[in-house]
Amino acid sequence: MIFGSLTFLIGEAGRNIRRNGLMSLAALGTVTIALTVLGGTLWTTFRMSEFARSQPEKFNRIDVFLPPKAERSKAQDLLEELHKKPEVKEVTLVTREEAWKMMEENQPVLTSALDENPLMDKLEVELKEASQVSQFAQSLRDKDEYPNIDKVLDAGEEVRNLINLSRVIRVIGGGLAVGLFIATLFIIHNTIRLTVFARKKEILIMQMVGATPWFIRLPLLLEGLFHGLMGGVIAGGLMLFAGHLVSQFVTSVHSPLSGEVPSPFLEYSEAIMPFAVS
Amino acid sequence: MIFGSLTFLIGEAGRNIRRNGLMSLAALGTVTIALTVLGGTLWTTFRMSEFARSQPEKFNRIDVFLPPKAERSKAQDLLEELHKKPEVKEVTLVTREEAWKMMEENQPVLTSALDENPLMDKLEVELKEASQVSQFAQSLRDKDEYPNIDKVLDAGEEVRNLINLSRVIRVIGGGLAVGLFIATLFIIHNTIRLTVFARKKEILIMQMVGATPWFIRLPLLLEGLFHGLMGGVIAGGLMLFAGHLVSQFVTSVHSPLSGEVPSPFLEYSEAIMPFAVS
Amino acid sequence: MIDLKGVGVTYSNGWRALSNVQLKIDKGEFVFVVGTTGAGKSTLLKLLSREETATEGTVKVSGQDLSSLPLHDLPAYRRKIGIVFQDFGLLPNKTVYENVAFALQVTGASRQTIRRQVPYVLDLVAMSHRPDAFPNQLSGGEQQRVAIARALVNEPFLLLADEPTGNLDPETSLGIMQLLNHINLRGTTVIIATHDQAVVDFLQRRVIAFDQGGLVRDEVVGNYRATEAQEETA
Amino acid sequence: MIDLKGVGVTYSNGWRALSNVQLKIDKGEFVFVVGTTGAGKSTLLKLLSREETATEGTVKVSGQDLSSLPLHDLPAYRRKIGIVFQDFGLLPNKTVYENVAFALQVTGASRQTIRRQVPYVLDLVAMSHRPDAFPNQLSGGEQQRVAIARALVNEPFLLLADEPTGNLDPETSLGIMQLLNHINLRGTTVIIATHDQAVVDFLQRRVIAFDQGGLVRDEVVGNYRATEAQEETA
Ligand SMILES: Nc1ncnc2c1ncn2[C@@H]1O[C@H](COP(=O)(O)OP(=O)(O)OP(=O)(O)O)[C@@H](O)[C@H]1O
Ligand SMILES: Nc1ncnc2c1ncn2[C@@H]1O[C@H](COP(=O)(O)OP(=O)(O)OP(=O)(O)O)[C@@H](O)[C@H]1O
Ligand SMILES: [Mg+2]
Ligand SMILES: [Mg+2]
Repeated sequence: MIFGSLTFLIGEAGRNIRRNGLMSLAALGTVTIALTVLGGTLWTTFRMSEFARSQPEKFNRIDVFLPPKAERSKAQDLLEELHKKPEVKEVTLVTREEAWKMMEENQPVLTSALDENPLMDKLEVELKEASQVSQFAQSLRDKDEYPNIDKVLDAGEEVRNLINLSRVIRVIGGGLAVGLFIATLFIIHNTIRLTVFARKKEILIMQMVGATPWFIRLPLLLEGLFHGLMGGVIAGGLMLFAGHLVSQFVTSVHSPLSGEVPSPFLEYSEAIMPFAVS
Repeated sequence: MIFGSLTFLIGEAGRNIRRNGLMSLAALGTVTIALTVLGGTLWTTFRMSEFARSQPEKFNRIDVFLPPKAERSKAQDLLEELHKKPEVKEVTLVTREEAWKMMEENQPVLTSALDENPLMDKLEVELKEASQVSQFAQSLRDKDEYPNIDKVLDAGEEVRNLINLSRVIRVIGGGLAVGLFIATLFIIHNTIRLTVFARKKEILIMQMVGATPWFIRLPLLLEGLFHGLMGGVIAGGLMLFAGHLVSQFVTSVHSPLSGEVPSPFLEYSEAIMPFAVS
Repeated sequence: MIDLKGVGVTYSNGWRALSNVQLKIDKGEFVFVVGTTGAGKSTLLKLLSREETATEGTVKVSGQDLSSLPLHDLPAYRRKIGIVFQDFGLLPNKTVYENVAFALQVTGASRQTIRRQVPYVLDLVAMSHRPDAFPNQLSGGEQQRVAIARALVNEPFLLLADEPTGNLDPETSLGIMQLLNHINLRGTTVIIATHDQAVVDFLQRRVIAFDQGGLVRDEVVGNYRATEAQEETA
Repeated sequence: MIDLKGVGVTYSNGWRALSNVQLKIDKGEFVFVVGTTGAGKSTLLKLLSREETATEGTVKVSGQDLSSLPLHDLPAYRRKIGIVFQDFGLLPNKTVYENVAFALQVTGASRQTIRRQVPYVLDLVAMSHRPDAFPNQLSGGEQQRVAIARALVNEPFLLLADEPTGNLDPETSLGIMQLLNHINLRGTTVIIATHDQAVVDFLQRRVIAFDQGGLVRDEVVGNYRATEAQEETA
């Protein structure tokens, strides 16, 4: 009996949707749009915060500087020594000449302010675990054990900066998402309310015929649910499409910068970051 | 007669709003929320692009470097000479020691890689017109006239970068705004449609009594307009409030960076930019 | 004034509500339309108010073929006729006064006209005591009388009334019918679909009868039921 | 079974629709409620269906005081009574069949019950030929008959009918009234508000008359109009 009622009530929702074609369409449209906007924002925020949070993992590196004008062979020896350490994943030598060239490219203002190359040879040490960075860097600072090491820099500062950035993005983006979430709930709620208003008289008749509140409400809820789900699916499709467009646009504008990471946001953020130095 | 009809139709809109209290409220709520989201996005995009566009104006400056280890008096003489030029608004001397201190603060990675201060004394020349920068910089490069000048740097590169940033922001933000604008139109349109559906029978009766389409439509339009205007006003209030909150939040997180420019976005962007060097 | 030639109406679901109706009604006539339920009375009135259009034949009112009436002339046409709907058709968000006034507002009538006419017609149907009530605050009979008042208020040249006394007691019914009769005597053409035998028999005016979509009887002075003589010829 | 003591109804706008009504109706009775329009007939029926509540006095049905009936028991109560509304009250988005079936669906009836009962009652009111029509595709009289079918379908112990033949021709009216009479003879209590003098006079059942909110006449076997003797005593 209850099962019979349930199938009837589900059928009711279906009939309502079909027989109120245009009204259903209007409600569906509103829900779709609202969900698309919400989803788009959530996704962007997620990607941004994801990106910022993933960055520290790249900072499992330590820069080890050799004394100025040190011979190249010493750098080579040190490289091999460090390579044997169990904590170390990889070591790369960046010679002072290479470093200067990169600096000339990235910071022309600065290099033109220098009349000769003041840089030192550098070993980029990549550890297996980002958590070991501080401790390992400290051990390298022992002058007795490593006489050929002039300065050791771990990524402490950058990590803190990036975590800070991630925090800003998450709080602002999160606030935005919460605001939009409330807005979306509100809009969907209002939309359902409007479709209910349009049936005020019908609901009164049903009550007079002895329908329980749930008997009246369930088809309306199912209808709303259907609009919500359909809206969500269409919204998802729209977002994928929009994401694709944005990705294409960003790639076309900044192709040299967007090689590695395929997500639109990453490309966007990478495109901006080099300019941010001022 | 037509005037009488008009006042009647305006009155109709008012009566409709009063007598459909809850329905009006639902419609008003939806329109308000939609407009708030749209307005917030438009405003943020506007501020961002505004900021990016306003930056080049700050680049009416030329950096003039003296030869390495040049005497301080020569810098002083040059400063006075340049100050007399009609194009010049102001000249400031940045000594190599000051520059080093700033660099130590901003780029610790770099300064620790240097074993001594390789920088030169610098004159920051501010011109009256940003458009004169290139030409004036060129004139300073004349070795015969200015033997004490080693290098001249105008802001060409930075300007281009910032214009590029502004373009990215405007295109993406503009795309977002256009999307949201369409979404808002769509939602408002649907909301009006739903309120019309709720009155399908009334509209039929009006037609049968001989009301012209405009006689039926105008009060509905006015009602929509009222919802739109009221929604807009409330949305404006909400945005001001939200902007205030964001501004407060950003200030609390990054107080040292947010002294100068009071707008939330500026503070936000400034808070991020230092981290963007990686 | 009204001229139907070979009129048939088939609704979109294929239901044939009228077929081959030939009918002439002169200006100033008073006509009762009778017939069992579903015979096509309301459909006939809907043809004359252009709520429906004939699927066969032509419907002419004042020489104008209604099926070729342009859409933008429809409101003007409807303002000149008065319609009492079988289900009243009052605007639920308007008071009694506003409902009646609305039929004048659409014609662009002046405030003075409205202030003069509305109380006058409400008085005619004995509803002047509750101008501020909303339709859902009225009894069925009261709503029906407001609907009649609205149809009368802009002094139409043609009055179409569909079952105008279905919710009224016999005394009030007769009163309303006599009111319509009176309005007819002042020149308005009146066409009334009704089941009220007593009234039809009392007033002794023209009667046309429908059965299953066909016009089966047309008497210049008639009763609700056919006389035996006619039943034999039918 | 039905017991009204000192009942008065004052609507929220201050209008006094019923005052000091004393009324007892036994199980299985058949009662006509008559009176001029606005006398309070519909209000009486609305009290019994708990669409309105008495502002004075008590309304008891089967010993249950309706004004103290908890809200969540209301649907169950209404399922046991059948109501024919003055304005039909059909669901516009449902077909004839679905409208009638709906009154069974709310009781949780099985599919078999529905498939058996719905065609049966549609046949009783002579509407079985158009089960798939929507209300706006029906004539007034046809809608009225569907409304009656819906009220009958779950075999209520109490049937409230407000003007059930207002849109029907005399023959169909008499047929419907005889149907209701027949249902009454099988045990259902039937209360009908009506203006149909012919039917009331023909059936000779109990008649209660209202005037301006007051019960002015109550005859075990009565006519639409009071006999002269009663008019003298009143
Ligand atoms: N929109 C419609 N679609 C389909 N059929 C319709 C429509 N309107 C009316 N009908 C059918 O046409 C026939 C004639 O309807 P009409 O309303 O003219 O009858 P009527 O003579 O006014 O009856 P009543 O006395 O009951 O009001 C009926 O059988 C009805 O069901
Ligand atoms: N919701 C309401 N608010 C205010 N007044 C109402 C309301 N409903 C009914 N009335 C008034 O109460 C009185 C009795 O109404 P009721 O509907 O009971 O009359 P009735 O006897 O059924 O008349 P009819 O024969 O015309 O249907 C009428 O004057 C009506 O205007
Ligand atoms: Mg009809
Ligand atoms: Mg009534």
